[in-house]
Amino acid sequence: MAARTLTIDGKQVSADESATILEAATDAGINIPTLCHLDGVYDVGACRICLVEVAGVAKLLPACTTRVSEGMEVKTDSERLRKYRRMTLELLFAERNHVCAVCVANGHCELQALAYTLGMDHVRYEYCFPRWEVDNTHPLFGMDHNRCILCARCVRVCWHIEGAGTKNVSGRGARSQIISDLNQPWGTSDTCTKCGKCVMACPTGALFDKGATVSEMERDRTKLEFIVTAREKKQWIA
Amino acid sequence: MTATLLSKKQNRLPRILEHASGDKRFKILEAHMKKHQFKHDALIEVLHKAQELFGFLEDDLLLFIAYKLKLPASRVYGVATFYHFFTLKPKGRHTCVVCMGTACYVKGADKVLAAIEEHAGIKAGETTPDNQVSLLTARCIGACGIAPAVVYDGTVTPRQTPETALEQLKGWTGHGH
Amino acid sequence: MDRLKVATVWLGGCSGCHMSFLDLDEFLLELADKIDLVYSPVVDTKEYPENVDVCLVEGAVCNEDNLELLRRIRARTQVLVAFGDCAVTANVPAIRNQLGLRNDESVLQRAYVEGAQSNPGVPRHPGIVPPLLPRVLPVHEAVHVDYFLPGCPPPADRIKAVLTQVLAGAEPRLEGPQLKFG
Amino acid sequence: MDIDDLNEIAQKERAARKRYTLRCCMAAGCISSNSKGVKEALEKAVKDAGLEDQVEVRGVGCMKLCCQGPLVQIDAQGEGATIEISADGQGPLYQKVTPEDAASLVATLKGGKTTVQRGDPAHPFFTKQLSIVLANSGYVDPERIESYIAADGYQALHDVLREMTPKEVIETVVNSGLRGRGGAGYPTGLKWGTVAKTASPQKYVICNADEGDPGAFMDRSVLESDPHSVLEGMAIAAYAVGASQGFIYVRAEYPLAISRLQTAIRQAKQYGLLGSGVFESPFNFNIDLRIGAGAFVCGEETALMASVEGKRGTPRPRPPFPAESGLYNSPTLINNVETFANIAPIIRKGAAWFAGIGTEKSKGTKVFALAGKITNTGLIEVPMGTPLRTIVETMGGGAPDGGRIKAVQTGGPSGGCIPADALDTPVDYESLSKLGSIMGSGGMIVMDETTRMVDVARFFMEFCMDESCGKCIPCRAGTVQMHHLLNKILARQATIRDLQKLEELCDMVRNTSLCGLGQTAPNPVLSTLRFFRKEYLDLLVPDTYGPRQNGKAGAPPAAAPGR
Repeated sequence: MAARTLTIDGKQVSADESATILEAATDAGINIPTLCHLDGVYDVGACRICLVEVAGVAKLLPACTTRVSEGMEVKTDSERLRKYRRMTLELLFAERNHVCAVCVANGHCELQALAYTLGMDHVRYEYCFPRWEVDNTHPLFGMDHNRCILCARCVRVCWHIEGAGTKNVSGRGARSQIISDLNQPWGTSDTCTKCGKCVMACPTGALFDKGATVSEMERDRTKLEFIVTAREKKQWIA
Repeated sequence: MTATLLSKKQNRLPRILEHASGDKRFKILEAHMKKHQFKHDALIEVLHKAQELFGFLEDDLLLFIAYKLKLPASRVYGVATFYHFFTLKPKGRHTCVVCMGTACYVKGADKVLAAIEEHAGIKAGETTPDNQVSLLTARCIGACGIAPAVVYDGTVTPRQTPETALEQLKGWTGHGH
Repeated sequence: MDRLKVATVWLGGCSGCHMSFLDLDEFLLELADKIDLVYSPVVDTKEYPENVDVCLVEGAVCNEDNLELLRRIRARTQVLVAFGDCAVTANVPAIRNQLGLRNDESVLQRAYVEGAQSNPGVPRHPGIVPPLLPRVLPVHEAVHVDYFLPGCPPPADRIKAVLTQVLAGAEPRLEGPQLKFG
Repeated sequence: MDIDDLNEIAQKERAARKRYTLRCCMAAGCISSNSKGVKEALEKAVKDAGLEDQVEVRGVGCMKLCCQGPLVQIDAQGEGATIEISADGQGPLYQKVTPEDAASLVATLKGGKTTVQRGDPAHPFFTKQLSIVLANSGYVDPERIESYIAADGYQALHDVLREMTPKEVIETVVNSGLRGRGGAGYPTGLKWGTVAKTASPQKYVICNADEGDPGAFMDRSVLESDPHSVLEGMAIAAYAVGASQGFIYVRAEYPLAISRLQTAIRQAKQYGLLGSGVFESPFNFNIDLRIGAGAFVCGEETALMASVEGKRGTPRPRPPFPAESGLYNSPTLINNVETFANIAPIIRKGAAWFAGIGTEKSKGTKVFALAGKITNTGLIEVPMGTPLRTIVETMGGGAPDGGRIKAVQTGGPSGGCIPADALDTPVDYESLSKLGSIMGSGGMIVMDETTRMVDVARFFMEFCMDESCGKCIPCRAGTVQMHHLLNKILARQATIRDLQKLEELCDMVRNTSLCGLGQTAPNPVLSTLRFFRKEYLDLLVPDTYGPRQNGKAGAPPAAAPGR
């Protein structure tokens, strides 16, 4: 384990060589907004919200998958970054039907919270208004594809924490969809263990406990980190 | 409602395996998987073979592949739907693939496609209700030198016009309806 | 300085935002000293006047009347504020957009025929019942909007914060807990 | 197999040459015009004329002038040929040959006459070409390894294994100045060096034959015409970087290329030119084919590797680069077809020879697929730095039917449209990127005055939207919105504010997308906006309901718009 020294937003930071920019920043108390990242689950760098500027690199880099290096100069906030982050959010809001007023996750939604943080007071792009299904066939949980942002957190926890592989992404592009098994009603899945980790992982109101109504759906994300730490490090930190 | 759905939840595998045992195509498919040592990374090759044998990838077939390769069904389905080449629905007796590559496009492939769509009464990606013709588009078949090209039942045909395309289609349907 | 001419309008929405406006309570009295409310559901004016300084628009743009009025408002108003989630995002009224093409017809059938307890039939009186737009729009997709005040409904203190800034000629900023959907 | 065996095969093959060779194009373009029928008819005609001992009918790869196919050319050796041979040794070239023409063509070998349309091998379309990659194309029989060996095939691999260290091979490639022919133009030698340096017990070499640009068929032609040159290049690369396993990732849309590759790999294995102990050295190298399944994004190297692993072809962020951690997390070298096809000639003729061709920063030649509104469509290979005008006007013959060239599109959906007044631009990596386009893999689509540029931009955007893998938001949702805005513009419903929105999105998608597909998706819009902005502006409608002049409440109201 070798340490690396870098600066993040002008602040001197030291981090292990295996650390990502996001981890180094979080340790140093610097907040980088994220969306597809989830503590305890491996990162995919898909949502592009955590993009940061690194001196000497022309491209913007995702903080969640980019490793620190010696002498790296990172900027996590700039007018340009804020503009791009806000646009990314607007694209998401326009893509499917995120109607906060009638959402189980209203008030407990990472997408919504991010919109507030980034000052997104309206969406400049035309709403697509697709018609996606709501899958209510599972005895315990529901899935509203209209609220899905395809971050694939549920897929990752289902594969890598629970190990069941029930969830995956089907199709591609804007027609991508989270599926259970062979794209069958969730309630008919042969592999779902009903563990509920996907529901815990979901940042929006797409996956929810049955019976939750508007604004009721809170999640306990620390559970996931707890399981992973217990499994990998044999440390049970409740 | 949940109860009725859950009552449907049952292991489909035994039925599929039983059905497969009586179908030679499954044997050929399994031999192909064996050739690849049932490795996970052979999934796409196996799907190619399955589609070649069965014409399209229906759920039972995907489940059979998942079982034999020891992969989650969701992974097999995710891969099968990612790639354009795989189709989960049966195709018509004839297939007509209009190349919509740039060269074909600037030379009027859009007009050829429009003419076929109007004649057959279907959109690209669909099959006529009588199951005679499936109409598809391709993202460049690399026949740009002879644009616009259309592939009729696997035969690349050069320099198509709405008229030549309709002639071909009418030949398939037997009469010009 | 002259008293500012302020208007509020109610397009396709539930009037909840206007209820919230009324919740301004004693601030309404303060307002009354500074502004003339020239057009509003709570004022009996038939025609949207010229030279309005500020207009709060509640609701989504659902039918041809909404659109016509909104365009007139834009032409005659200096500062247009999208007032509440329906105006900002099209919100609940826009759920019919998900039904795709011809959704206008299918919602009318559902409301006036399938759901009718008596006299089923879609009302279509030219000049009286405005035709629905094929697609419900948030206000800014129809005309330019100067400021956005989301919320379902926006609570009175937020309305107050925005109004105070706008009336002072400043650019209102909704920050932190002031910015909220739903 | 050793060098003597190789030479023996070559000599035997050369000695077996008959007096006349009828080369008949059997690439996909000509096959679709029934060149198979032509070849069979020619064989029959030769038999009927009793000329079997004098005439060979050889199916060859692409003969380049695709628009005039099927093409047949007659070569003669020795004195006293009855057919006319030009000063440079070229025999007559026949175009649009049908099976019915076969008898009269064969009759010319006995002094007869034919009315079959003659092509002109002295036309600039042919004479301005300089063939390195396509040197064998149209000459060797792609289905017989002996034919390739007779054209000095596998000599370079032998020399590399026997006489050069891996380091020397890489140095040669570095010195040649070869840059990746897949689009971005990364220096090939540098890439090889990185893979070679990364310590790992297992390394891979991948040939990217997922030629996805709509309007490009160079790689297909190379694979169909000269598959062994690619295998040889890959084997040399594997030796240089220390890999023992290779993959060729080829599109399912190219069945002929796939079957010829399968044949070529089988033959090379039989001769001990692939497999274990190549040329009886300790070097082992296997090549497996991977058939793509229709996903443009798999041309992106990390997506391609995911696909080779049998997964959904979604890209992942780089770093780590494939050279350090690629296929199955091992160091992986990925080059495209044309890059590999350049390797054996570089080894055979030397880095200096290669570096002497082209421009200062872009060495060697480039193959282009010339298509669209142009008289001579087909395949060309020209030295880097050749002006676009030479390509499209002198060689391509300009727009057909008296039309005027308006723009040339290069780089496919990742590239841009170069306007006619920039036709004097030399074709090299830097010049094209200065014009907002890219070299790309070599598709060159000519557009004439009837082409609407906004429509072209929408065409490419629709392509990118359909091909987006959906993993990252800017590409997945941004292309949808850009496509929507272009539709709105074309429907004459957009205002200047919509155009601004489009430009802002272009900038955002380019800078924030995860992989090359998204990062370059805005290019066709940006380049048409740059050179054909007026076409966009002409489609806009007045912003009647736009912002008021000052937008402040306290200030005096602006005059109401006159409505």
